[in-house]
Amino acid sequence: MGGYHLKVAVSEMWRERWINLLSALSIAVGLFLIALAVLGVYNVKIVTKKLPERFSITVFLKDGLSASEVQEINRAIRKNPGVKTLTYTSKEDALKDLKATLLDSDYVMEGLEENPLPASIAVGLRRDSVTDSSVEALARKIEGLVGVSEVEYGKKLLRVIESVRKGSEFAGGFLISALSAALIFVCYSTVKILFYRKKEEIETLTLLGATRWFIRAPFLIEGGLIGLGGGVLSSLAIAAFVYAGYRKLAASVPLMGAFSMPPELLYWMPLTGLCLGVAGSLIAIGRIKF
Amino acid sequence: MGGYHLKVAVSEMWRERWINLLSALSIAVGLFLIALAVLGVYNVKIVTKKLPERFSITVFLKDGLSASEVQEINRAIRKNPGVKTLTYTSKEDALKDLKATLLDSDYVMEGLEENPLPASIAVGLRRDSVTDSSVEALARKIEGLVGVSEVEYGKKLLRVIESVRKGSEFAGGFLISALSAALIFVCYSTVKILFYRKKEEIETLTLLGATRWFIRAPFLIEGGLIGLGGGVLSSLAIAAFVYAGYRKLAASVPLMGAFSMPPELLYWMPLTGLCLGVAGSLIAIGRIKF
Amino acid sequence: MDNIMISFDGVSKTYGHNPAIRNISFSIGKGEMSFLTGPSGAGKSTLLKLIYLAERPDSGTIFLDGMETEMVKESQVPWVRRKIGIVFQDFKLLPRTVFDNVALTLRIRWMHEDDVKPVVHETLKLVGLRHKADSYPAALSGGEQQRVVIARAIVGEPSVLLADEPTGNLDPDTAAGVMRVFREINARGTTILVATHNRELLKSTGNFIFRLDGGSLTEEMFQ
Amino acid sequence: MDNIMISFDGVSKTYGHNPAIRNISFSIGKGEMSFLTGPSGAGKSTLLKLIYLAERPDSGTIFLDGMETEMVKESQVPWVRRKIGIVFQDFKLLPRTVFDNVALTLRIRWMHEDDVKPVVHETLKLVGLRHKADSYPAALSGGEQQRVVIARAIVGEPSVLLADEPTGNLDPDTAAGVMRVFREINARGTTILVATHNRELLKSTGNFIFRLDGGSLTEEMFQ
Ligand SMILES: Nc1ncnc2c1ncn2[C@@H]1O[C@H](COP(=O)(O)OP(=O)(O)OP(=O)(O)O)[C@@H](O)[C@H]1O
Ligand SMILES: Nc1ncnc2c1ncn2[C@@H]1O[C@H](COP(=O)(O)OP(=O)(O)OP(=O)(O)O)[C@@H](O)[C@H]1O
Ligand SMILES: [Mg+2]
Ligand SMILES: [Mg+2]
Repeated sequence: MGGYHLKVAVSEMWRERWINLLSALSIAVGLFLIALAVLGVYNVKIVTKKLPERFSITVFLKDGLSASEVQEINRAIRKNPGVKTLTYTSKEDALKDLKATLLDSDYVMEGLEENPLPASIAVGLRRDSVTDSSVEALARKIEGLVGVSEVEYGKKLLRVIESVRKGSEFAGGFLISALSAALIFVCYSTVKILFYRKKEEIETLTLLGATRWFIRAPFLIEGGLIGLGGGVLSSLAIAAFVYAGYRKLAASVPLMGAFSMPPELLYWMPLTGLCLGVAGSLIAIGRIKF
Repeated sequence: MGGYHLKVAVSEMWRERWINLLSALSIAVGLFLIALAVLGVYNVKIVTKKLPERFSITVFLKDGLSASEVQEINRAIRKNPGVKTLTYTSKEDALKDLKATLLDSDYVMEGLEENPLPASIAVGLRRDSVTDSSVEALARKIEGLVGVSEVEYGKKLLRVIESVRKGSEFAGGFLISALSAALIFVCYSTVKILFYRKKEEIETLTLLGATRWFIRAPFLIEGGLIGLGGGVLSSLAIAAFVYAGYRKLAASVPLMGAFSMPPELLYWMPLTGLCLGVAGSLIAIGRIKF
Repeated sequence: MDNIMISFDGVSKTYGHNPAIRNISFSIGKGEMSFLTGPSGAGKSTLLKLIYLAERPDSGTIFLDGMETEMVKESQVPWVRRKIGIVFQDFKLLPRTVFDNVALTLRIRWMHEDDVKPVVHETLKLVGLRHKADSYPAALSGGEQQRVVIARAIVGEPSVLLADEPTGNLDPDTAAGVMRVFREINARGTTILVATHNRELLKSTGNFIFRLDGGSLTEEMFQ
Repeated sequence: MDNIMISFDGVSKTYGHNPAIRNISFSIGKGEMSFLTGPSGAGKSTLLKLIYLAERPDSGTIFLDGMETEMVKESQVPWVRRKIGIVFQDFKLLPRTVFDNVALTLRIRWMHEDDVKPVVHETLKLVGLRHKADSYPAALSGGEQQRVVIARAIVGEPSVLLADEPTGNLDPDTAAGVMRVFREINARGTTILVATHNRELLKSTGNFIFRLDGGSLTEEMFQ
């Protein structure tokens, strides 16, 4: 596979530039969509990890606990991994909060003899430990502590977040594997078409005593270059999409403000294209007898 | 364009079946993605139209209105288009609701001398009239009525729904137009490649005295058939996706329960493919001199 | 001028810097049969290409059946070509069956399919290939391919037949057979110009022979 | 057997139901120059294809330089073919420059690029095409193309040269020049087999002439 083969591959690619452009574009579109899927999954993960930062478990305490008993509960909760912050609200503070919420209507409570509200501890959670099951387990554990009357947490919200994350991972994975298979097929059929188109030339070469790999080398190079070209094109497209088109989209959809892109994507795509191209060529070469 | 040309087109397509398959598949993938985009926009519209069913404007009334004054307000609101239901809640009912909400803690209010809560009317809205601006206009209008103290509506929720709808329409429109252009390009280059591959044959035909359209007819037929084939393939893919793959997705993402598909899509896609194929062929034919 | 079919008047044709035809003048009468000879690369094929409008002269004028070829409109070219039967030096057979290759000439003129069949088979019989009608060119011997090209050129009963080295792949007996066919067609009024190296063909008497060398007409003789 | 280069022993080859070679036996000694003749479709090209392993016989055995061709492993075929120079009847030129077409024979053998150039130019000069080195086959006359094929066949100094109708597109003088080259190569030890209709080539004396008809060897003469 010396310079001679490279020269042949390049000049043949130029002669067949239309079909090669079509193939490279097919691959570029495929890689672009894969990249979009990767970006989607990536961003859903980021968003769903940010959301639980504001998410907490509220622990309601029984009435009449001493300060040291509250301390004890505090300590027991803090021992759990995933617990980040603990905020204690006394019975009195709870009442003040309720009064502030009722605003002008606070005379509603003027006749109260006893404060009916319980003291509580708000438990802030570390992002990475917030999953459907782990939060539920933590809540049960805290419920079992002496002095705790009730535990409340956003069970439903958590379920929704979890299902969005799972759904995006499932859909993304499905898309990515389907598209990868489609791309290998594109490279495969591109090279196979090249083979068929050059059937006569290949026949002539074999009659002149060329070995298999002498004939195959330019096809491998061509397949690789087409894949690489497709990858570079899709990198450019993604860059253009993220840095230009995306702003317009974000302007009309405020939800997308948190969108971001791992820069590695830009050089992973040409590499992936190259590999897909070579893989497709190898399959095509291996399957064609001559 | 008699049977002879159809025969030639079909036999040539068979000879070039690999490149034709590749083109048809490119078109199928493109149409499939377009269909997905259409489905996405369609479903977002359905969902955002369903959500506002539960959405209403709450009108708080001034204290001390007579029954006929309330009737008057009722009538004035009902006159507006888009208003579907009106539900009146008296001061007494409001207090009962609050007490029910406080549950065991209802002794909080035992000392109350006067009921501090206002009477209200919940205004249910017709789906189709719920847009950001129309609801705001309606709210302002109601606010101006005699006897109304305050109007409350889910301004923020409405904004989010609106922006999701707009965003999906924008992204869908962007995707659909980009993909349509890509598909015409695919047909165009497919036919152009066919032309280049058959350059010698075409040359021979012209030397034998064939007219332009005698030579072009098989290419038009071929382009149309390839587009049609791509359309049929994508129809099958969408049907498979909706009736089989979608269930798995829905099972893991409860949000997607409401998903549905207009059945017209299944025959619009082959038609679209056919038109794209013929369009691409016509462009390719028109631009190539021979 | 009425009885002149082909006439060149000071015609030159250069490919890039490479002159293929230099200031050539001659004329061929209607119903005549003439030969064109000369060494490899002398410009014989180029001269024929100028007649069937595949190349345009750089200077000079060419008349075909009373029309100046430079005046023929692009859209009229197919109709002019339908009057000409061509035996290409490089065959130019399409990858279809022998029958379809020969039938092409007729189908291009929208002849009805029912009429195509007997005419094609008749012509294939004339070149001895009736039994190869369903073969593809790739499965024919060199000489068989050449005879398919000849059949395709004559099947439409053209008023002019241009044959470029029509016997290069034929043995002397088969070549003589082809020449007999040409003479028959010629007798029915077709003007024929044959470019050839085959001395045996040239020996057959009673025809004009044009001799090209390096793009110039060096000899014009009547044998 | 040591001095036999090509030998056929009861060889037959049928395409479908169409027998192309029927029970043929003959042998050609090392360093000999022989001719193969016979009418169109007699089986000449098929016989040559059997020698260069493009077709396999249905029955009988073929020996090439002492090897039985049926015994040659698939992976060994390229090395066998590198010993053979072939002038194809249908040229089989690649759409590359004349230089690249001729150089191919050497590049396939991994000859160093520095050595390729002088050898190719030398050979092109031998067939009178030194000035066409950078042209593409499509821009050559029929005879020029044929000489490129001849150059490609002899540039590798093969031990066997198989030429299928090598002068079909050449004028008598150029054809005589090519035959002179063949004789030179033959004098240096290359075994040569030429399939041809050209009676003038056959007239040159001192060679074996095999005559095929309908796939059978009908005559074998020494002139
Ligand atoms: N398309 C082309 N571009 C450039 N040069 C050309 C082209 N076609 C022919 N030539 C050159 O023009 C000259 C005349 O070519 P032409 O084919 O007319 O020769 P010819 O007399 O038919 O020869 P032959 O007997 O070998 O077929 C040759 O030198 C050839 O190389
Ligand atoms: N690939 C093939 N498939 C089927 N039949 C074939 C094939 N190749 C050749 N033939 C037939 O075999 C017979 C011998 O062909 P071959 O090419 O050997 O003839 P030839 O002696 O070289 O003729 P010519 O002088 O015309 O080149 C012919 O009738 C031909 O039609
Ligand atoms: Mg010529
Ligand atoms: Mg032959």
